[in-house]
Amino acid sequence: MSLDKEDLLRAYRMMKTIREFEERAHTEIMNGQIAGFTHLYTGQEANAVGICEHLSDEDAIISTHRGHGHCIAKGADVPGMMKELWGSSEGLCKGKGGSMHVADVDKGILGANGIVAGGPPISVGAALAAKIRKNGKVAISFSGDGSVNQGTCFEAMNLAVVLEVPAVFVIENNYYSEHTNISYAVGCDDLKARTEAFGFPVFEADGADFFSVYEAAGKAIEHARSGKGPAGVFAETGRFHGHFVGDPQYYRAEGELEDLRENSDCLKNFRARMAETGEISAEELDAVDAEVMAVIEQSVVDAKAAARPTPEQVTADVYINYGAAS
Amino acid sequence: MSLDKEDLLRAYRMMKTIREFEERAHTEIMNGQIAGFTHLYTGQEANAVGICEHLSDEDAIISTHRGHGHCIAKGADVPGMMKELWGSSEGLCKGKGGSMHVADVDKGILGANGIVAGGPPISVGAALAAKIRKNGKVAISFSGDGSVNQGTCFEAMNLAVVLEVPAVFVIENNYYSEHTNISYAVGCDDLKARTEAFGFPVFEADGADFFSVYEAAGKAIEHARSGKGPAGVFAETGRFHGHFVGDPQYYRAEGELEDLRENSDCLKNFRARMAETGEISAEELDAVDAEVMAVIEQSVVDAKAAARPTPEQVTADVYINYGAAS
Amino acid sequence: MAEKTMRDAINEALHQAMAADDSVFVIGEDVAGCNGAPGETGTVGGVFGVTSGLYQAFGPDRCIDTPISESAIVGAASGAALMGMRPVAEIMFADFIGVCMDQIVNQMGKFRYMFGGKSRCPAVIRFAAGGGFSAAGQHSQSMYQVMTSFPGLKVVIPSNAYDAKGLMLQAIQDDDPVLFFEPKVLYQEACEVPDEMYTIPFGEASFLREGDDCTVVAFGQMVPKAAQAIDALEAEGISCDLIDPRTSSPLDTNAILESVEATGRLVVVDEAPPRCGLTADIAALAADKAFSSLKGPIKQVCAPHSPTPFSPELEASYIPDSSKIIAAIKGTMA
Amino acid sequence: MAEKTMRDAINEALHQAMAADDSVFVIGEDVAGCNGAPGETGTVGGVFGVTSGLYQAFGPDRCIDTPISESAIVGAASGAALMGMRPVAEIMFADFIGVCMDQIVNQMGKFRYMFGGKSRCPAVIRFAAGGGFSAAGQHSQSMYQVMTSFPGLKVVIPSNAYDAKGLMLQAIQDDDPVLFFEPKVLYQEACEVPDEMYTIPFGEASFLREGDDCTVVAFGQMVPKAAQAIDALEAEGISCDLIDPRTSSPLDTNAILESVEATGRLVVVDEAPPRCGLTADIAALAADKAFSSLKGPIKQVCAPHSPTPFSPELEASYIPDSSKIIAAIKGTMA
Ligand SMILES: Cc1ncc(C[n+]2csc(CCOP(=O)(O)OP(=O)(O)O)c2C)c(N)n1
Ligand SMILES: Cc1ncc(C[n+]2csc(CCOP(=O)(O)OP(=O)(O)O)c2C)c(N)n1
Ligand SMILES: [Mg+2]
Ligand SMILES: [Mg+2]
Repeated sequence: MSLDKEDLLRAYRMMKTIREFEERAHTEIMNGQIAGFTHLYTGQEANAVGICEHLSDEDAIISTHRGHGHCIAKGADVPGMMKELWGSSEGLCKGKGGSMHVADVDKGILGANGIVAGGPPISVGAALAAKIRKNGKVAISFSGDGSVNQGTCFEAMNLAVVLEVPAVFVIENNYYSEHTNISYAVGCDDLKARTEAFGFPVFEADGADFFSVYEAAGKAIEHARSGKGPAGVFAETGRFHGHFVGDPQYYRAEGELEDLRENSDCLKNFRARMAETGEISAEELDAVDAEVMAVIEQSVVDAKAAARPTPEQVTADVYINYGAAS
Repeated sequence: MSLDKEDLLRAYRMMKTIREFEERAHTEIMNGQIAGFTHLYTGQEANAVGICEHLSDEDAIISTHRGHGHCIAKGADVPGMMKELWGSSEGLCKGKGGSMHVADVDKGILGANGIVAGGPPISVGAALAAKIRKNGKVAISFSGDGSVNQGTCFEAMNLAVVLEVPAVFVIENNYYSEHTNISYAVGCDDLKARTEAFGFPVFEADGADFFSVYEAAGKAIEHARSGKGPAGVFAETGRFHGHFVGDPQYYRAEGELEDLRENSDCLKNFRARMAETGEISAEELDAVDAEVMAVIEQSVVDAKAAARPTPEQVTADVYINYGAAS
Repeated sequence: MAEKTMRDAINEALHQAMAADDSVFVIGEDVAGCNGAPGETGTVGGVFGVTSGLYQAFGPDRCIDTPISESAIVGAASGAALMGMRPVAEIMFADFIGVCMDQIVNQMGKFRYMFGGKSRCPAVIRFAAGGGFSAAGQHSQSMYQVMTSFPGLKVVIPSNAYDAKGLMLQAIQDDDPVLFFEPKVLYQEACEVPDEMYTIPFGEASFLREGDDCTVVAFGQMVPKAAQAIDALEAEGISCDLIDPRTSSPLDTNAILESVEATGRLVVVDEAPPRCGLTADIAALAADKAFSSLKGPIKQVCAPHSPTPFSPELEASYIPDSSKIIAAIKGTMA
Repeated sequence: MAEKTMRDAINEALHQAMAADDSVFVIGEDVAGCNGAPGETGTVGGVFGVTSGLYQAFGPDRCIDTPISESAIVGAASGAALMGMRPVAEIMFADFIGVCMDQIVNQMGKFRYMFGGKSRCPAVIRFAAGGGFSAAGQHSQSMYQVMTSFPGLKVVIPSNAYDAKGLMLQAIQDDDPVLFFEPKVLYQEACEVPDEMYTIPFGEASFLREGDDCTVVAFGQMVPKAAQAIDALEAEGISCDLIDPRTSSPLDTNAILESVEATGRLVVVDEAPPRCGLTADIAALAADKAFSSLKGPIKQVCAPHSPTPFSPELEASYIPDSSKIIAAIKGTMA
């Protein structure tokens, strides 16, 4: 699990890409360019990247309403995603899905998901396929601190243990489900312990620190890959924006957002670590930043110019084959 | 919580009534007299009675598919229940509900329930009503070792903790959900611990021993009544019949049923305890038995003679008032 | 009397009902808001703002936030209702019926029947319903057509602020379980709404236009679009009845049939996909009971048989508009 | 060729499909049975016996017992299907859709559309459906009419053993998600069923009677009752087409419309309650597309708007019988 320079650069580039994708999406939504409901992942990038750096295209992930980061980290095409947010027929989902349904099954991305805790049961199925085929693959589901209270999430955890499938349940605790704090919505005092009580090990991580998530994820994924059944990752993290774009965030403490951006920024933390270890220079990271900014800028230019869907596309792709009738 | 002789006699009579109700139902089902799906509670009587002896009509219970025992223990009219099994319009539910939907809301019986884990969410609502009204009442839901894996059950437990309502979750572990053993269906090793991880105390009981259940239930119900939020009771028990009447019970070990009837019979245990303490004589208990047998016999005679529903009753009682239209 | 939006009208109904009857309470995700958080509790009032101010007015025991556990929310409402309370639960988006259908359909909706008529469950469950927000496949469904098929439930779909207030007050005082679907694109639409309390009975359609040539029945957000279509056709000398049933269960079948008997033609409009929906339900009613009056084919205007697409253009052609309604009205005369 | 019951026919289809394709597996509660128990694992084969012998033939990796967690079961099937497997999940009673509807309707049924056509989810979900067992309100619903309204799902309702086998083999090889509703009163009904594998395409109705006076469309357990009604009417000189669509989604609209154009009359029969069901769906289809051929009102025969009652007498009058179908056929001629 040692990370060489290439790995480190790739991880940093991923996190930066997610950050800039989200910040730009935020701007464009405020500009009225992007329709629908959009939930930004800014601030949580280390979680997605720390997990997905362990995965190949044959491993599966299933995400949440806050899905951009997970999808990018798992290899979704960034320009295609931007076009999807724009609702273009050239988008990753041909403009049918939008922010909440970004997906690319060929890359093992079983989709963002608009239903809270819609994903965990499906991840058990993907993990079951891996178990039956004995191919050493894993399936990851992402949940938030609010999502874990949905019945489907509990069912999935228990079923994964019963079937001993290589499913990894990642819980990103950003302390809020919409406007409600975890201290209210999760009745017990210790969510990690409640999760472990289902019968699998849960590895803790600092979600603002790529290296911490990477390490915890490594243990959980190794556990699952080696046939020992499901595992979990529990990461404390923070989102830098509101629940959705436009959220007035009345639930925050004064100074909370500033503090998060100041002290819990995975990009800053990564740079500090590199400065400490000397593995990558600031200039090299600056160069990555510049490249990422260019990619995002170009993806917006392309998204704006991309083809718009036409009415006859409404009824395409409901089925693979609906027969002669109807 | 001390039980005087009257209490003891009532508890014994209740258990015996449930036993004989179920044994007679079994006979009559085998005779083809009772239609539908029926799940018998024989062997688990001490659980229902040990809980319900703490309750008044203003406390609520909500039961399961295996509901006869809970309903009788909470005061449902036995002849009315027998008529209900017969599908008579004089039945407790006018023949509309049958075995799986026996109910009497005026007695705080919110119904048997054909949906596994349909009850726990509803019990949270009943408990919430008590909390809002500050009337010191409680709401009990019964679950089996299989039912606890249903998402709705988890949601209810967490919500009860969040809202700090006087709900008591009773788990009767009879080791089987249909044909599947708890060691398979509950992924973790310790179901009681998994339940406690939701954030409320769970009191253990020997479900073959009325006194053990009564004591554990007393603690749980007192906890809830006194405003400390939900609590649980976890009882190990055994059913003497199959999952449903007609079940070939391939899942049993050889001698298992004989052993249960021999060593885990709450009626036998109760009698043994009385013989030990001398609180009630064998003759007095025999007299109760005889009375119970007579009640059950008469209830069957009455059920056979009871009025049959007529077609126009099909559409009655769907609504209280469906307006002039349709 | 003042102009009020549908959101404010429903909010006012909730305030008034809670003030009048202390067995009424609201429960749902963020209906108060900010619970457990550093910020001030109660400052959200539901993601669409429909429950705003209730926490401040009635406190934490009567404006109750919950975890994301829709089955438990519905159960909490129905269980409290069985014990004599009059809860109004919010399930944010109607699509989320998927995760709590059993509690709605098999529990709440069937108690009374299964219990032989010996219970009452006066719970109201509110939903934001329908398309128009580019919210894609899982946040745009109307769902009321599906719920209409389940006996034991009453189903309400207001199309304007005035009706919304009166129907909500009726829903709360109704002794049966009521599902209340609020077309979310109409939240900001305003009309004159009396300040005092009033109820609109269930099963009584409202007549929004009167005409001779065709009966148009429309639900929810399709009502204003149907009105637009009918007004446009006036110039061509075509006049139509416009009926908004307001509740799909119970349904004011008499009003519909009487109109069809007079006009001889029928168009039914809803935003849901076509299969087993309300447009078919009402078309079939007329094809039986008003057959001898019919002068032309009964037309249904609805979404195609596909999930709701995200892209604004796609959604615009997915949800029926007045041009499709006009074509259908003409289609009954072809 | 031998007589086989519907249960055995479906069981045979499962055996053959699993032998032919090792991506096929079954999953559900007690589909093997006795897991973790002292007794012998695999001795149940589903509570209706439909999966019997699969555990013995294909082992624990392909005949998989689960806890009582229907949402997780459907998710396990759909997730595996997205990864290229062909699962057949059992959800015991169709009524239990209540606890797993989101996974069926909002997840499995919408993946392909929401993902822009870039996924396939060849999962089959089986259900025992309908009334006739005195199983009361929560174990007697047909539910297929409700599922028909959701785009993205295919819905199959066999009415005899022969169709059941061919439709199940088609369902398993189909690349879209399929809901397979087995009318539970028909499990023991037998007819000639070939031993070899064969498929029946979706969207192709079967014609069971041919006649001139009326078209009768019936689903599931209503098909034999409709045949009985039609046969009884022969004596009165009335002859009818009897159409069993076999799949409600896709629906063989051509077959229905052609027949109605020929007979000029239509009766639609289903055991579900009347509102927003398949009887209305098909009646409305004809009231639009075959209007000019219609000689009389379109009649629907279905259950009343109430939950299913327990009592055998009540259930007998709840579920449509041939006398009601006869009355309806005559009603189209009145
Ligand atoms: C079944 C369902 N209920 C409610 C919602 C509305 N909703 C969307 S996101 C969200 C909060 C999720 O909180 P959490 O799981 O902590 O994720 P986060 O937003 O913090 O990433 C809610 C309530 C939904 N989409 N689906
Ligand atoms: C939602 C749902 N799934 C499945 C069933 C079928 N079913 C009825 S009882 C039962 C087993 C319940 O086991 P447990 O909770 O242990 O209760 P017990 O039967 O042992 O009393 C099952 C699977 C059901 N009724 N409802
Ligand atoms: Mg969160
Ligand atoms: Mg059990």
